[in-house]
Amino acid sequence: MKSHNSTPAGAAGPIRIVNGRIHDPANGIDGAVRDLCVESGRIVESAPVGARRIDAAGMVIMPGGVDIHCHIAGPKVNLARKLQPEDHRRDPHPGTLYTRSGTGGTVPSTFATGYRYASLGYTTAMEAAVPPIGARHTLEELHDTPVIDKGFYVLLGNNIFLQRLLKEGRRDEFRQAVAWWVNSTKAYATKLVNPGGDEPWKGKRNANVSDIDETNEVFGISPRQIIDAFVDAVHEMRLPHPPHIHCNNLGHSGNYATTLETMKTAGDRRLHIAHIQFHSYGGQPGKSPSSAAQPIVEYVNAHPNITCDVGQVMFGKSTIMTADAPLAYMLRNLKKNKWVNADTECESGCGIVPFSYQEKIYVHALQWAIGLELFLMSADPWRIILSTDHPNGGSFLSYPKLIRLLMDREFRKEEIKRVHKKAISRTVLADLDREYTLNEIAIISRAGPARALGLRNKGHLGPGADADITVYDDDADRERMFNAPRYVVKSGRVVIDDHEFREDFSGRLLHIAPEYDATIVQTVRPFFEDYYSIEFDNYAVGDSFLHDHEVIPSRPA
Amino acid sequence: MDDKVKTAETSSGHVKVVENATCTFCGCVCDDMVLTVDLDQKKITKAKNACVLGRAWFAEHVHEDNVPPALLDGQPVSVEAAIEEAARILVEARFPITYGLSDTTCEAQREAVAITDMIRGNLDTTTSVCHGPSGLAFQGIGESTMTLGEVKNRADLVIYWGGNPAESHPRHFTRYAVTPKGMFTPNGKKDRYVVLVDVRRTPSAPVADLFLQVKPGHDFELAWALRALVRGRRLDPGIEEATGIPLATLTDLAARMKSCRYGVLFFGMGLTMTRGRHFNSGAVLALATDLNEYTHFVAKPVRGHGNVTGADNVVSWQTGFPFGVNFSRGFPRFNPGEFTTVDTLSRGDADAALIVASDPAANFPKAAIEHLGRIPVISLDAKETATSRLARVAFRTATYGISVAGTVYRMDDVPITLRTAFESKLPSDEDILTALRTRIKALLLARGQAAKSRSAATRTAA
Amino acid sequence: MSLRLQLRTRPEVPVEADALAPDRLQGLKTPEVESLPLIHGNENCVVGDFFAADGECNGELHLEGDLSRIKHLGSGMKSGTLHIHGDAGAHLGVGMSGGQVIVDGNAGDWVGPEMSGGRICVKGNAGHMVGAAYRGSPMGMTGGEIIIGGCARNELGHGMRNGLIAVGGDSGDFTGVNMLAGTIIVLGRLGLRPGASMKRGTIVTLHDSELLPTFSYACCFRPPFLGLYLLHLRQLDLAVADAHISGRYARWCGDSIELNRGEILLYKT
Amino acid sequence: MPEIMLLIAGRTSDQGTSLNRGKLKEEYLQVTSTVEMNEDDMARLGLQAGDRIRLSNDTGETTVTCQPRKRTDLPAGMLFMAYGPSSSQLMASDTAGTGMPISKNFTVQIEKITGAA
Repeated sequence: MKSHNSTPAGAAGPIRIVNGRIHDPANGIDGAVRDLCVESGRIVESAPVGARRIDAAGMVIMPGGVDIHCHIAGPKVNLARKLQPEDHRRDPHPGTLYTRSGTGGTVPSTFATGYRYASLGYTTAMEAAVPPIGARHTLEELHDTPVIDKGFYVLLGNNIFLQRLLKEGRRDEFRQAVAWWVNSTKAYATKLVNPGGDEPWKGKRNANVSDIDETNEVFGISPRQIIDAFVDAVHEMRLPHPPHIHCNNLGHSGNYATTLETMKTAGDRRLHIAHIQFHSYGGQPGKSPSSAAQPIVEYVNAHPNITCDVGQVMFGKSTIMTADAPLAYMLRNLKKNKWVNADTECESGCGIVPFSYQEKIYVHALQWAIGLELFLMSADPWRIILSTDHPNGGSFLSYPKLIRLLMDREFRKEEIKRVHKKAISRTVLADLDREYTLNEIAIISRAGPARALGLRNKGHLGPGADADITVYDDDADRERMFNAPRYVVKSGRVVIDDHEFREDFSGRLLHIAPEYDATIVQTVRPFFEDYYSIEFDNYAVGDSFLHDHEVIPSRPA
Repeated sequence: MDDKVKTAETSSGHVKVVENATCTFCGCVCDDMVLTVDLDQKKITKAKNACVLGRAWFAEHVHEDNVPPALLDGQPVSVEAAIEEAARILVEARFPITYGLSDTTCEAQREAVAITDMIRGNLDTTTSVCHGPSGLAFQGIGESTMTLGEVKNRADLVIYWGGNPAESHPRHFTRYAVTPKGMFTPNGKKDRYVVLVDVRRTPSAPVADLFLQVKPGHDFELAWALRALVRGRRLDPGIEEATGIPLATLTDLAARMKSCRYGVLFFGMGLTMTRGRHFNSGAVLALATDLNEYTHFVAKPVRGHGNVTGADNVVSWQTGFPFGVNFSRGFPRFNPGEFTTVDTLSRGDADAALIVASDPAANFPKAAIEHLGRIPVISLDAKETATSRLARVAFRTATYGISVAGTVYRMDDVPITLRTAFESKLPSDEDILTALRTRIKALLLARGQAAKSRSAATRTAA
Repeated sequence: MSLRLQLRTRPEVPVEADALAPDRLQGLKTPEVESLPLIHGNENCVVGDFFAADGECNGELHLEGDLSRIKHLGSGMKSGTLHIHGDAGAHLGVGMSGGQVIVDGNAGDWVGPEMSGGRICVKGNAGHMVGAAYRGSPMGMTGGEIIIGGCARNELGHGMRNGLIAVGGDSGDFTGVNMLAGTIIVLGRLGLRPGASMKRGTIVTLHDSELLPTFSYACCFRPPFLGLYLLHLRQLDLAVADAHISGRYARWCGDSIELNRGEILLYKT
Repeated sequence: MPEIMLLIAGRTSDQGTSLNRGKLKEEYLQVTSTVEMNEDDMARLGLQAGDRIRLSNDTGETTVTCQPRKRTDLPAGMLFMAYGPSSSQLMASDTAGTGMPISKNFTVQIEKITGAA
């Protein structure tokens, strides 16, 4: 399949954006008025004569947004789409002669996903959890997700073959196998979800692992051993992004201790904690939770090797979709409404539950407050990244509101008044007066995630960077401002031009290709032949699944 | 790891062996075929590992390079001329429908959805007359499910309900669900208890440890009774009269379901095509869901065509809905019974049809077939069919999995890349649909331009 | 003065006429009414392409002709009267919250889905999914009344949350399936599997019915509320006999797979 | 006197294999116009293997050939046939808001055809 839509010719010509206030924290520019020039899809020092001139007087310029953790494509996302016609029905996304139609809701169709990200000024998004066997499916969907650049993280934390290698102490082969798997799926990073939890779920009557040092009866290793092995392997291979981990015990009271132990396991090696809000709960297991944002933030503040994204909860409709199947089942049992469980052979589990966060429910209000506490108590915006774990904590469409909550103390106070009082009183949120600056917003939504991902051409506006640029009208109502950029430039093409959607193209797939010793294939093959239901030689994803793509290099030694 | 689809070629004359080829005949999508291809005759002489259906699929494939790729009113025309006419029909139609898609690649399916979106048509796939009701049940209840390898590795209780895999999916038993040895089922069949529920003793019955012959039309009551028993509700012994199965048998089965380690429920069209339809599927899905309070339990509809599951996936990711989608307002809307093809045809709503890789003229209800005869039809098929015969524009396309590569999805949503046995001079479905889309877009842009200049002229006049 | 719209051109493909609701046409002049948008298949048209308008809408809208291919009539209606002198197409009164719809002939599938108030009276038969939830949604009508003089088909009141549905003739399969609350009265026979998965609510029939194994017999009694409902239905021209009003009904509880708080009442002669 | 039975249409191996030879070929048409009947029913109705019978209902009618099945395999009062052009003639088009016409397990009337078909 070729590019799905043609675009007007000449749309990618050189551009000079003048008079705008630039927030480019990676290059130390905090609101200076400068010209910004674009040619051939890159930021350049100067644009040739005849370049299109965009007057950005009174406007704020930032790099295009980078979403480090969302769920937008692949097997579980598509199941969640199919599951909820009622959610799509109320949110149609009409097509035009140039753009495809689609539907929205918490799990939009692929075209709507691409267009809607772009219309918020986001130009890169990372699908955060894909079982290897679903890589082809994910790549097909990402191809149909227009405009934005994208990649995905491959689920390896419950991979049975890898656990066997670890059990047998074959650490070198483990590393080779991880590299092989990443290569074979065209993934961007390694992902661990509730490591070690799949086997008790599938094989032990829907049980789960609850302690990071609990040894699995079947495989004889603990979550900590798995985490350590990935941190080590990824460190050795200098992959652009560290292991991206969804810790054990997500959502359970008292889980902050597990989160701290997970971070400690990494020592001073790099580790990314996904949606850390869901892992910052105090209280006794099985009892009502409280906030443990404080100890979590303290640890993150003190350890520059740790990055995290928040996974902020936003009130309203959401869809829980996760490779953490026991968690989804727990949530399902709250209301016994529709629920999906999907086991993937040898690789992963998955759970899906339509959900709704409500202001007046204690736990939901607490989750909301803990997310904000984490943002507001963080000492280093570079390492605490804006996310809602779309669509788990809420849709990515709620980012503008979240930005306003961070930037506008008075607005935050008004919102606090609307939520469960006791929940707020169990946090320090009401006492936090911090207001994020535009530069800090540029960090948590652009520069920070790009740096954590090792995307050297994204998240900044220096010469050579990808020409992914957002131009906002400076508006005191930050929600309104971030909801409707006046211009969005993606790869040098003006996608949104004076608030109007003008272009459609497929964007690029970002992936990595770490080197590995080819003999590892012979080690993996027999396991495959015994326990998989497809042929080994049909497993690795071919290049035909790559649309326009870019291999991101490993970090320099 | 290679990037290209790999074929092992032998040096013995003009014979080629294709390993790990995929059979796209049914939803099992077995990808372990070893095809021996006679390149001179353009014939597959041997299909190792294939079942009886797969062998016929490959062996009976007659390479037809000499057939005209396009017919207009039954007369051969150039592909370009046929595209032109097809595009005109679709652009002029007020309620054009697209249907089929289950026996072609995802690449072609993506083009078909794009076309329907563009012409504001109505999109439906053969899912609507297969497991469409199970899709509706899924939207109401959800589903605890799995990939087929989990069944092979873990299942110690396998129940088939309202299906006859021995005849419809012959390798389902041997490759995936009954006999294979897996990680926690090292003894294969010996480690599994197999139950078959059907209204008649089909050729699948011999594989079962327990055969329940349910009274025709009473699957729902049977599933309901089991749900009640699983939850510990007391049932009246009159249940035997209602379902044909003694209460004691049901009680035993419920206990066995609760005590197994990894239970699987496969269900077929004996549920979806009979009175009760989506509620029958829903009852079985709900039963599997209920059982998760006691043990790990999964369910899965056994899908028919080679890539019907791909069609569900493609249509879902592009529109948000799996089938029965209407674009007449410029965005997707979903309503089975209104936008599904049996309905749009038999009510006489459709005024043109694009039928891709399926044959509604041969298996739809009479009223629907009659309407198909009244409207201009464009068909794409690898073979001559009742539908292609009545089509105004009929494209003859190359066969997927034999002469066309691409992606298909197995019944458990696992995507597989196809390898080809030999080239065909015929275009692929994707080729035709891409050309059609390009032509339609040009026509629509011209129309848009014309409308614009008309309104400009009106303004000037005013 | 009321507004009369007469169908003069038979649509070739289905028409969606969300605009045709009395409250939406209130005070519009005939040319304005005729220029309101309709969708004919995938084409944008206007009311005047199909209808001849006469009069002015003062809360009363009369539609004449065979409207069986015209969908979404009375959509989202909040007040006024929509009187269809003929047959009506699918999605009649979808999401309406007030006012009254009268159909002299038959209605298509999806009569009053997700309605929250008002009344729909169909003198003839209705199709499937009367007062039902749309696919994927757990909740059907949440209020109001739907009165079908003839028969109704499958999934009558699917997911119904509140309100009244009455059917003069028979209903189809799965009457009151997934019902959350509310009342369904069928003077004729119920189809197969009434009340499957119902949580709460009442389903009444004047005949015997085969019930699911998860319904259990509770008692035989004279339900006091039922007489009031039946009298109300008699006023709406349904054939209710005195014996039904004063009669005894067998009460069956279910669905035990759910809360077991629903009831099916079967009239005992 | 016409007899009422339940007709079940489904897939068979023969249908699957003949399908690959061509749906317009004689073999496929033959496979899809053969109906299986319980041997006792056949005896009772005076039918021999290969006899032609007319199936009809409110929707339409079709003529098929009948073949016996053991009483343990196919209950009395039930007919089985492979999907195809013949079964289409008997399928009602109402889908009850699902898209699926009732294709299995519906009633048909059976009459033996005497004399030349």
